[in-house]
Amino acid sequence: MMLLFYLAAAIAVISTAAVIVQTNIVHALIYLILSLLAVAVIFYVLGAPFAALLEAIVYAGAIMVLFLFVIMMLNLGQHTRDEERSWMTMQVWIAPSIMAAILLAQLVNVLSQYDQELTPVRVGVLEVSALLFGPYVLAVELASILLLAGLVSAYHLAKK
Amino acid sequence: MLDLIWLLPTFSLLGFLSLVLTAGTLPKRIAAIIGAGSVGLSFAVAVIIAIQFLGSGEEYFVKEVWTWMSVGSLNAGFSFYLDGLSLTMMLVITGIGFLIHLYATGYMDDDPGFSRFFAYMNLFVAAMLMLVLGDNLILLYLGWEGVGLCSYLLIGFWYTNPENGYAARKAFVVTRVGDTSMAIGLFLLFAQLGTLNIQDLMYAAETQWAVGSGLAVAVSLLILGGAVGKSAQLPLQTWLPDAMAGPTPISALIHAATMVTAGVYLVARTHILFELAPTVQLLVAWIGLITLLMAGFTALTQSDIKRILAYSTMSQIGYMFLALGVGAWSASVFHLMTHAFFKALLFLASGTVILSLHHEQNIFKMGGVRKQLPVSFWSFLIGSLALTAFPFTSGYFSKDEILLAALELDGPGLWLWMGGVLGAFFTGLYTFRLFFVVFFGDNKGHEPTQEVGGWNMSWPLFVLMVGALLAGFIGLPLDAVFGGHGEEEHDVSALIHGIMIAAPLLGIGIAYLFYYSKTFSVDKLMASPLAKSLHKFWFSGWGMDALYNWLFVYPFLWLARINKDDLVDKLYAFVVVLSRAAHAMIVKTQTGYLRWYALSVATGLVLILTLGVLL
Amino acid sequence: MILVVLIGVLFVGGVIAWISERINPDYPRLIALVAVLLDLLLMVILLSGSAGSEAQWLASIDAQWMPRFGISFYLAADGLSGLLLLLTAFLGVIAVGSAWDEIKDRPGFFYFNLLWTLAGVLGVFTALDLFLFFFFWEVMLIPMYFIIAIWGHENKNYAAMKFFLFTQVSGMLMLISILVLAYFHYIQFGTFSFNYHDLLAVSTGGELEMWVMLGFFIAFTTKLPSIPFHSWLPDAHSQAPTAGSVILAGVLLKTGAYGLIRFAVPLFPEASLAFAPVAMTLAAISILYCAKVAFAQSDIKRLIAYTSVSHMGFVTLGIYAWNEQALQGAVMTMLAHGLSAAALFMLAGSLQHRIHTRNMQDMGGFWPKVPHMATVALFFSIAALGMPGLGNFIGEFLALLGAFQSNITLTVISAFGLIFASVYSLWVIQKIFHGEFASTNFDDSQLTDLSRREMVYFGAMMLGLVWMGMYPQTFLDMSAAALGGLLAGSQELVTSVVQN
Amino acid sequence: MESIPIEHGLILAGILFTLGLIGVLTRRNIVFVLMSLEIMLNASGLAFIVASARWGHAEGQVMFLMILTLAAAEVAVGLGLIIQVYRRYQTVDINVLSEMKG
Repeated sequence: MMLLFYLAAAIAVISTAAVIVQTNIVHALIYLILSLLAVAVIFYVLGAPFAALLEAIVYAGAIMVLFLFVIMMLNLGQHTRDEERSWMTMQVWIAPSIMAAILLAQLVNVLSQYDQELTPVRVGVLEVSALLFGPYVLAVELASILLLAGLVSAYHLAKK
Repeated sequence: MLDLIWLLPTFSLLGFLSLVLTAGTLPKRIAAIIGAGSVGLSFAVAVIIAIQFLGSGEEYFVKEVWTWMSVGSLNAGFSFYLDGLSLTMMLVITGIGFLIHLYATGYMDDDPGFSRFFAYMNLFVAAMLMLVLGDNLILLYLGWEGVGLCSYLLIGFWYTNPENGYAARKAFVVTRVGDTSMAIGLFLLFAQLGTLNIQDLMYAAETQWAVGSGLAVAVSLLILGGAVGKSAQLPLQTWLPDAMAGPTPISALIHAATMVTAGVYLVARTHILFELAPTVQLLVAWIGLITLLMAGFTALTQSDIKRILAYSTMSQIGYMFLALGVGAWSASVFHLMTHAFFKALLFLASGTVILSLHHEQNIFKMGGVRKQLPVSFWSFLIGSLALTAFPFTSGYFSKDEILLAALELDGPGLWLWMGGVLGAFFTGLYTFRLFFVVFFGDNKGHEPTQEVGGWNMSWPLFVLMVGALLAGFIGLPLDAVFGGHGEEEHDVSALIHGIMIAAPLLGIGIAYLFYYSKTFSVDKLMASPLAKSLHKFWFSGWGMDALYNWLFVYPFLWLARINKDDLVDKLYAFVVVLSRAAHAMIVKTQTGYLRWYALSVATGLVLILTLGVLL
Repeated sequence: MILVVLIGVLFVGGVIAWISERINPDYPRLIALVAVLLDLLLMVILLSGSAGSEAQWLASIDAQWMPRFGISFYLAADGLSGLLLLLTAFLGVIAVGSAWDEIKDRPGFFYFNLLWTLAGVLGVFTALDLFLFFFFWEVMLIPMYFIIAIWGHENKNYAAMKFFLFTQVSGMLMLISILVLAYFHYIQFGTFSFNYHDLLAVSTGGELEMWVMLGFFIAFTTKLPSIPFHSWLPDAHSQAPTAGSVILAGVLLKTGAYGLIRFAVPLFPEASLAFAPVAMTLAAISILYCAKVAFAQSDIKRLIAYTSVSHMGFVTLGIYAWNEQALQGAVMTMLAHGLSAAALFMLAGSLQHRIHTRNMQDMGGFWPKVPHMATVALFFSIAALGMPGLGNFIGEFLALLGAFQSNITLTVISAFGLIFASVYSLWVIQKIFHGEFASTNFDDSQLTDLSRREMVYFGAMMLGLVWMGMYPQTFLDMSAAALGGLLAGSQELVTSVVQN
Repeated sequence: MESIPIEHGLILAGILFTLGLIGVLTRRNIVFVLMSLEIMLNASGLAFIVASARWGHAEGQVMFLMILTLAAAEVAVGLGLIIQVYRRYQTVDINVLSEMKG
């Protein structure tokens, strides 16, 4: 299991890094899906099969398809790819990378002080739903409203 | 009838109201009847009241009409106080006031502001009556400010000329300086003695303050400030000559007979305070003396007929102050009364001259008009004689008393007396200089065809002539007011009397030699540069105007000009500049680039985390 | 209950006036006039009904609002409030009258703002719950902002913003002070309370009392205004429409003075005692400095605005002298200045309406053209310079008389304001009405004398001033009980604290 | 079951998050920016799951669900906006959209 975890983690990191350096947007999207699926595996390993499923179906599936549709609608071709390449200069990367490096260093610094092991316990749909429709029912309602608002506004915005 | 004393100012006030509310729509005749008639009615009432009061033998009479304000321990009523002093003033104001009103109906006949003129005049009389009849200092202050206002309005009566407006404002502001000093005096009196009723105050001061105590000195100095402002004495005398910009009846009524003597009245009214502060009282005498001499010199150099009379008024009020200063309260009031007669006479006569010569006021452009203007000539002669204290005219008696009283004073008495005699000499000189230049010699351009004015202008002159001649024989009922040392037999040598009679006569004689017979030439005298500069100096009223301009007016104007936009506002403008600058700085961070904003958020995050890690 | 009706009439009238504009643009002014007249009538009934009674409070209502925080809807009027209410209602009528022909643009919203400002002022004068007081304080300011910003003259946005910032910032300081005070009540008595009478019992004590007092002081002296917080006033006045100026000068400034009398001093007697010399110094500086600046102005409305600051200095002086004469003087000055300044602003407004300039350099010699206006202007100028026989004199004289007993030096300095007042007042008359007619500088075709309607307003105000000047006892008696109560209360507190 | 050090899971989430951040900060293509945002959101979801696994609770998963909803709504609106932007400016360069410059 440990191996699976580290393997999935490596895939996730690599494919994510590939997303942000890609110039071809469709390729990038594919890498992103890969990364999301890798994370879904990690979820599974950590004992959250329900989350893993949702990650695969909703995230890697539905949301990414949404992206794909839009990319197709925008019809970004070779021209965009050239443009992307011309934007990819070194100095664009310097400041964000340093920033991110510091951030990461701090995170690692903080996290390395935890010396705790976790033993994955399977927490299935039942427990999650009991919580969702128990104490968190208001949050669910709110989420539904949010989705409705997203739906309405997306419809409105995308209209000609 | 005494209860009806409130009618006195009411008549004039009603006259004022009816003239103001009709706003010039009344026919001239009716306006004249209202204007002069209301004062005439007041005079009639005043005479009846005077007879009753004197007949009753009471020392004083108080009538409260209504409570004006009553706040805590302050209780001031609209109440009238009648005693010998206010009786005298009341009769002078209404009597001479009536004559001048009557004269003015002729003098102002062709003026478009006829009814406005009489409205102001009536208001003046009402205010002046409040001043002398008020039984507390606040009511007196009401009249005091009221007459100042009317003086302002009437000096600037011909408002199209900005110079008149300037003169009017100068008069108001300069006297207001004095008024403020007086107001502070009132505050001090109230704070110390807890009342503003004049009689209570005098009693309280007499019983609570020692002679020469600091409070008495302070209070009497402050009140003196008010008095010198109103009476045009040093150092607040500069407004009076300019005040001649008003119509001549105004000069007669306000700036000769009544308002300018209010200062004398005030000091006489509060004489107990001055007796408690002998140093201040002596100061009063010196102020009077210096003013009378300075004004005498200046009068000698003036060429405007009304300005000469104005300086002579200052000089005569100087005599009154001198009298006050040496404690001759009755003599002072006596001179006030006689002065009212002969100075009103002189002003009104000069008004006739001016009007007959088509508003010419320069005496050197007049000359030889005695035949054409007989009434004026005789009026002027009698008035001048009274003014110079020619024996047995009214002025003689009053001035005589003042000088003798001064002589009797220990210490500086002799000096004061000598100054007074010198002043009398100058009075003779400048008065008859004016007289000879105007009425004798050759005519210089203005040929009057006939003397203007009907009965309403000449009758007042006749009455005043009689008054100027005979008022000296009137005995004023002042003994009760000033504690009985009114008329005293002065036991002095014939030499003193001789000198006092001779001094003005000498002045007249010199004037005769210079300006009538031309034995001596003024031009020759004026040839030397010293005389020229001296002449210029005296002509400008001893340079006091220039001095005050440099000391007060110019600095004030300068301050006003440089700070027109309000320095404090600039302070807030600085706040605005500061926040604008800060805005300009911060706005630079708003690049509009999304990535820049994201980077800022990230930087902030990193910084906060760094802080969290480090701490 | 009558107090609620008084305020309610204006609130409701404002809303109706706004709505009625849709029916007919002439309706709003009619409705506004009816509302203010109704208020004036009610006020007269209230005051005449209670005349002669010894009770300190003429009318009051106390209803719960937010009991959890000790906030109640507590309105009450004593003689002091009563006088100011009367002034407000009277000037309300005058203001509606002065706007009658002037406001053509969006009249409904204008009268809405006007009435709401007046309602706010009435609330300020009657609220005895500090939270409610603050509420009305804001209600009064925001409509005023609109009046200046929408119907003002050439530089209106600047002026309105300045007005708003000054009053809001100072109002915020006051809010903080109010909250601190309520918190102190909580500490000492265990409950929150914004009730005036409860807070009177709170003793903050020490250093903090001074700071809390300063919060009130700054709010009120900004409104008053006094140096150094006065500089919004000239701009606001010169830009505001005439009715706005009338309300601003006549009534709004008085809320500051009222606040000082009612709250700043009684709530913090010790701190006020210690602070009095500073306050009186500020007052003296205000009097002289603003009189001097006024003299330098060429914009007639700015000039009058500065004279207002100068005159309000006498009010501050009187309040911090804190004795009977001085307080009565301050109240009389408030009333008389309310009338005289409002009248002067109306005159300036009607001049501007006729010749479209406020610059005095362009004017001159108007007397023969407009004799009635000139006479009226002369009357109010001499009233402003403190002529005895008119209301302003009574106020200033009493204020100085009282102040002299507490601080001689500052009173003497302030008294010189009387001289300066005469300088600028007479200068205005000279510049505008005297001299040669200066017709070249402006279009004089519309320079007509006062209309009958205007004469009625001015006549009423003149009568008011003469009444105050000749028989001030009417007004002095009305406020005597209230001021006596305030004086007694604070004296008790100071002495008890000193004893402890 | 073998156990996994909790910090490894969290560090993974951190790495993914910082990668997403770099993407947001460097890319000018608006679609890439949105994608990078998704990466960041997902990383935070991962952190929740890790935490919830540590305690064996379901709360973390509930939070993940919320984040998922949020991401869905965000993507829907964001993509709508991208379409609008592209229609107006004919570009996906976010530097063109700098009208908010002060």
